Amino acid sequence: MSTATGTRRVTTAKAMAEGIGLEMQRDPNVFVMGEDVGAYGGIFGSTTDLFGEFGADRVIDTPISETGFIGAGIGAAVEGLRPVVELMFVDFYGVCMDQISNHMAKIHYESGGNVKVPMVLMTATGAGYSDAAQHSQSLWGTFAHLPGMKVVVPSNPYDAKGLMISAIQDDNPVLYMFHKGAQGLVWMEKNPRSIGEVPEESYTVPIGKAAVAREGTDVTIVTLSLSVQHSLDVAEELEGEGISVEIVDLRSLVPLDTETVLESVGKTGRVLVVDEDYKSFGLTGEIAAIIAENDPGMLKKPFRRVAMPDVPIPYARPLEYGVLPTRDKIKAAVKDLMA
Amino acid sequence: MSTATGTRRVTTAKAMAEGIGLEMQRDPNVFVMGEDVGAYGGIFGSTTDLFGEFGADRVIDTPISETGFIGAGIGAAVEGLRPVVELMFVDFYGVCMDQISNHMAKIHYESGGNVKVPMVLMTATGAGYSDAAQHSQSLWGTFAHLPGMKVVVPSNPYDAKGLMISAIQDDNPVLYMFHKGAQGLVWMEKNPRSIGEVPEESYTVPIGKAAVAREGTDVTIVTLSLSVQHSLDVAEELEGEGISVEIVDLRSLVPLDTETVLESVGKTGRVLVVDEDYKSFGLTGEIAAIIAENDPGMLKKPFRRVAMPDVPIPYARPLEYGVLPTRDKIKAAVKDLMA
Amino acid sequence: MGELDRLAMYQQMVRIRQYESRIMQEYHADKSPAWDIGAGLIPGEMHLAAGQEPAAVGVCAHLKKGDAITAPHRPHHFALAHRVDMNKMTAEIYGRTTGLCKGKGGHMHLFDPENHFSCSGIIAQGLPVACGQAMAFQRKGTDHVAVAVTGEGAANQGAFHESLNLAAVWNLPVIFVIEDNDWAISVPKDASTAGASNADRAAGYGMPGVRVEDNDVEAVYEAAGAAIDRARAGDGPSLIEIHTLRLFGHFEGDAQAYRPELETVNERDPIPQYAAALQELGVLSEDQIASIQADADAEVDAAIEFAKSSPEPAPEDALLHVFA
Amino acid sequence: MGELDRLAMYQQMVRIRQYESRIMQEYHADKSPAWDIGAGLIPGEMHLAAGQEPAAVGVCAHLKKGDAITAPHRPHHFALAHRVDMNKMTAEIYGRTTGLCKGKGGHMHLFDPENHFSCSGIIAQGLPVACGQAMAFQRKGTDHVAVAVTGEGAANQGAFHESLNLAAVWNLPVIFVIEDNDWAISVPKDASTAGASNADRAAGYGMPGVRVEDNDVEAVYEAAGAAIDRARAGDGPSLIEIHTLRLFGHFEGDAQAYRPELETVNERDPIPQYAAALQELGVLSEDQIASIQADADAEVDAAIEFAKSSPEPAPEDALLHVFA
Ligand SMILES: Cc1ncc(C[n+]2csc(CCOP(=O)(O)OP(=O)(O)O)c2C)c(N)n1
Ligand SMILES: Cc1ncc(C[n+]2csc(CCOP(=O)(O)OP(=O)(O)O)c2C)c(N)n1
Ligand SMILES: [Mg+2]
Ligand SMILES: [Mg+2]
Repeated sequence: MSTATGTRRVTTAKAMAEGIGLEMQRDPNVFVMGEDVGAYGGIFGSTTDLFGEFGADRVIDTPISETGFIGAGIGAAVEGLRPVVELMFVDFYGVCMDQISNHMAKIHYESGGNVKVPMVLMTATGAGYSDAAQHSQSLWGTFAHLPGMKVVVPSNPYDAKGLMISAIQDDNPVLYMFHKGAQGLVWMEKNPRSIGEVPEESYTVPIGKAAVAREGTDVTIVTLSLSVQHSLDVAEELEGEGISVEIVDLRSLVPLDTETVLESVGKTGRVLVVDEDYKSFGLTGEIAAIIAENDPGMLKKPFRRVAMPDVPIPYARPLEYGVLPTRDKIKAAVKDLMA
Repeated sequence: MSTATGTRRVTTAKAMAEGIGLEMQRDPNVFVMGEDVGAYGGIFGSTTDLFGEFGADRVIDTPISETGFIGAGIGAAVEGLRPVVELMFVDFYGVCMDQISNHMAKIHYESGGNVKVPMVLMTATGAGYSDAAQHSQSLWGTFAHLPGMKVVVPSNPYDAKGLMISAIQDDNPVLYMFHKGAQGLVWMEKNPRSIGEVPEESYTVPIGKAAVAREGTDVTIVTLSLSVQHSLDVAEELEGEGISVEIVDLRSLVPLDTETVLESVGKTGRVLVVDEDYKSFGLTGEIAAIIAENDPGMLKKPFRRVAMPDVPIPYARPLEYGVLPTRDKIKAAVKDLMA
Repeated sequence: MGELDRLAMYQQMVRIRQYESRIMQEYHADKSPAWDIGAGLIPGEMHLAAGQEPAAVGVCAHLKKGDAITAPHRPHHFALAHRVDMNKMTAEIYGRTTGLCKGKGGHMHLFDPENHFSCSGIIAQGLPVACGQAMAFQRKGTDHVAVAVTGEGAANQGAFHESLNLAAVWNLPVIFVIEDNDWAISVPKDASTAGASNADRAAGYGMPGVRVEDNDVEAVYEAAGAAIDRARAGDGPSLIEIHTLRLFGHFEGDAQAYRPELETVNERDPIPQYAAALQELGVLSEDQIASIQADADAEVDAAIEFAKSSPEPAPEDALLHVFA
Repeated sequence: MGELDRLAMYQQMVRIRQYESRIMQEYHADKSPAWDIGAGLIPGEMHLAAGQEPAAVGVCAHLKKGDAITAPHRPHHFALAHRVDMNKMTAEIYGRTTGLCKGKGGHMHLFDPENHFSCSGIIAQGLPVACGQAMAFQRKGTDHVAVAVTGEGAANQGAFHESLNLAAVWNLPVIFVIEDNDWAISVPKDASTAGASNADRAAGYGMPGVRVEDNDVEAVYEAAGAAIDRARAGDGPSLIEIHTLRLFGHFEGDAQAYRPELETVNERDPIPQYAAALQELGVLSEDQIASIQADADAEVDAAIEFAKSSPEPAPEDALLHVFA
């Protein structure tokens, strides 16, 4: 077990991989499998350096058979191992969704609590670099809708490491959704917030607790993942214009920290949900429901959302940025709420 | 083309099959495929008598290869045929979701509008007869969240036939989700509303238009599918207790008729969403968002939802009815809204 | 194969048959006059494996405690042959708190971690899970094996291909068992399956594939023994396709109007055939037949009694066990 | 095969190679110094097929107008060999309104209904779609065929199995073409594929399976001709696995550190080899080599020019074309 202390600035990708590595050191039952997680280090860097440290026996490249190897992860977990399995892009869920939603997520319940499935399924999400309709989705709303799996969505290096360690230690299946654009990859445009201070030692970030990423009094932005970074940028800009924005970084969708959301909305009375997932029938609606169930009178202004409109994600940059929840759109929506 | 007129009382299943049959008569490009749609007539009766009328060439039993035959449906549609494909239970979506969400739903958009996919994917939904976690889901929220396919969910025989004909005539992929418990099957407990008057001739019910299934002034129930039948029962009971319930039967989720919802809520100021799909991150939230975006002040009382709690669906009857949106739960929620 | 092995296999087949027959009776008992799938002491879909006993019994005869099975929607015969407790299993089918899964799973979702038994209502999806169990056995350095069972219809599902390939590439101790009962609900094998036999498909993965042509428990026993020994020895996966018989409908309530060979079904029943063979061999007497049947009757009756007298869960228990 | 066929195939290979090489240049041109995948005139992932020309050219030489192809994430060579308009395709890759898909699809989602060409970024999922196109051709009574292309890595995906089985059961006019370039991103074939060759897997579906061992356009031509004739004659599907070569990285930006045989890659380039063979045969002169290259250069330059000078879509156009 690592006993090192101190922090350094690392990327989100590196922080994730470090979290996995620390758990692999601690527990011999932890292993990693997925496509190109070995020598390649994960297409989005989520397993950087693990192959070198732990070898091919614990960092396993798989055939392109997502149903096969996610199912194998479930079987291994049922037998007491603790697999960390990567689905390269969340967009590929459709070739293996039965294993995820009918097996990984349901076995514990179906067994009346007698069988545990301590497994992490990590997957890359998000758009912004013209990867088009089949490689750019967020889809966390899809998974959060389905019972039986925890869903975490970190926005920065510190949370990425701490949530990964929590996820591996959790006795439940945890879907860990990271944003390609927040990984801090050298080959992708990045927000400086994708590199941050991260302790060297092991620590956990609790699953099910949102973070107030920034305090403010006028408007609450409820958001997650890369949109937290954008929202923080916008909040800094708007501070100069005299608008005080509070930002709730949900971090977990299942369980959802409704308390933190309601507390913030109670304070500001104005709420904007920023979501890179599709707008309808997803996260943005759920936040609206939580508020309206509690007390619609909390809202001084109509509820607002800046989300991916209900269109497949287009390829060409002007089209893609036409639908993405950009800083400009977030800013305009906040100003509108203050008008 | 049928020129018969007059109505008779038929089951929802029969009405669906009739809709398909009329379109098959009209257009030789229409054909049906799926598991046990032939001699068996569809496990839930959706293709009753079609095999006898049209033969094995137009009513095709497939291997248990949902990715294979749904993909084949897409390919056939792209080449100008109009397949009606059955996915036996919606719960099996996970073995073929890539074809549905990444291909069927996206090809038209990805092609810049140059390729059309005029296909109907029909599938059985719903619980209530102890079929447990993998055969009882509704999941319409999952599909409505994903762009590119229309989603229709009839609640009665008349709409079942008219929406089927509209779906087959539509140039877009349409997901047609019918409730097993609303089919009027002889071997399942049924609400008398699952048998109803249906014209013999061809007619359409527009996709994207909700119906006010019952007018009322005190409370709006927004709902769909079998829950419409339950809600109508409850409304009749509550009439005696002096509570006037309006029921909006959504019928289509994509496109969603927000106007009819807002109009009704504007009138009553009290809203209950009844949904057999999982509660969180789905339909119930979307309705809340639509209202809160429009004007949270429309709500005189906090928003209410009676939905499947976020648990896999249990087997034993007391457990299953413990989570289902039953008449009792609907009634209690309405009374609560009036308290 | 000794006399005792033969008797034990016969006895196990009779026990399973008695179970399936009694469940059939119980299932229908309180669903009339207006037959309602959701009504009665045993609600929901019910897929019985009568006629397929040789497959389960011939395979499981080689399994020891700690070996795993993933079964499909038609699971009872493999469960019983693999030591799953009959009382707890029955209580689960009756939806009682004493059931294997406290009434949450039901007949298609029986989980017995003690015996590493599970099943699933989604066809072919137990195959990848068995690969993972085998992976765990391999990583732990044991000689345990995992058996993945599926129907011939289900063998046309993508998961079949992915699992066979994965098992072969990783040399996993898995035995893929295909029960070919000629039918997938109403669709006959030749309308759904290209190629003569799934056993032939094994070659494409460099894996031994055997087809057991007749529904004979001893032939299954031989084929399974070789495959299981191979897996235990670290020599990797195998596939066995067993030509068997669906004696009842696909599920209870299935009128089987689509089934031309329905009339001959009883003649093909493997249990009287095996009894006759054992009598011929002088291994089984009429008295033994009667006493084996009587034991089976008593055991099954007791299990049903246990189930019926067990408490039903409370509605609010539905909210438990979502997360550990 | 006549002289003209050979020259046409050579010419087509050179044309494709020039295309892939120029796209590579263009792709990288404006991504430096801080290399950013989303930046530049051509953003996003870019999978080039240099080295794999023999597969596309040998197969497509037999296709006629109205035949269909579903290609995977690495589609350019099949698109160009199957008459997809180079200008419109290039404009699509540049994300312009004049593109095949008005800029909505991009390099992995090229749709050309006129030529029944499509591709998809989800591996192996074009196979079922090709089956459906073949089904339509069959139902309409034409002799058209559908070609489904996939990599050797993708052949371990469930959709492969379902599609082969479906095509065989329904006797569909489909040709499954597997480009075995030894690698699936960083994973070599032997770490992912059980069995010697995907061609052997065809037997499990009662379907002819052929492996073309060397990356030779004429060998591909022969194998494809037989399979396509068979399909047109109504005799059903076939599978062809072609051992080919990934000359570049998996996608642009791939440093290929995992690749031990990287050094020998250029020696294995099929185009100089074919040129030499044709020169040997006396079919191709140095002058012809130069003029074929010059034509290719000109055509590709013109396509790039067309793309670059075409308008970009307006952001609000993103909301169009969700529904017909
Ligand atoms: C993925 C999936 N598709 C369809 C079904 C519905 N279904 C249940 S059993 C069955 C037939 C299975 O046939 P086979 O595999 O031969 O097993 P048998 O019933 O004959 O034992 C079907 C189609 C399912 N459960 N899962
Ligand atoms: C279902 C699915 N899983 C994974 C991927 C990611 N992916 C894209 S290409 C590729 C490798 C494909 O290898 P192969 O089929 O051999 O084709 P090649 O790239 O060598 O041409 C992978 C894993 C994908 N696109 N779709
Ligand atoms: Mg069968
Ligand atoms: Mg390859």
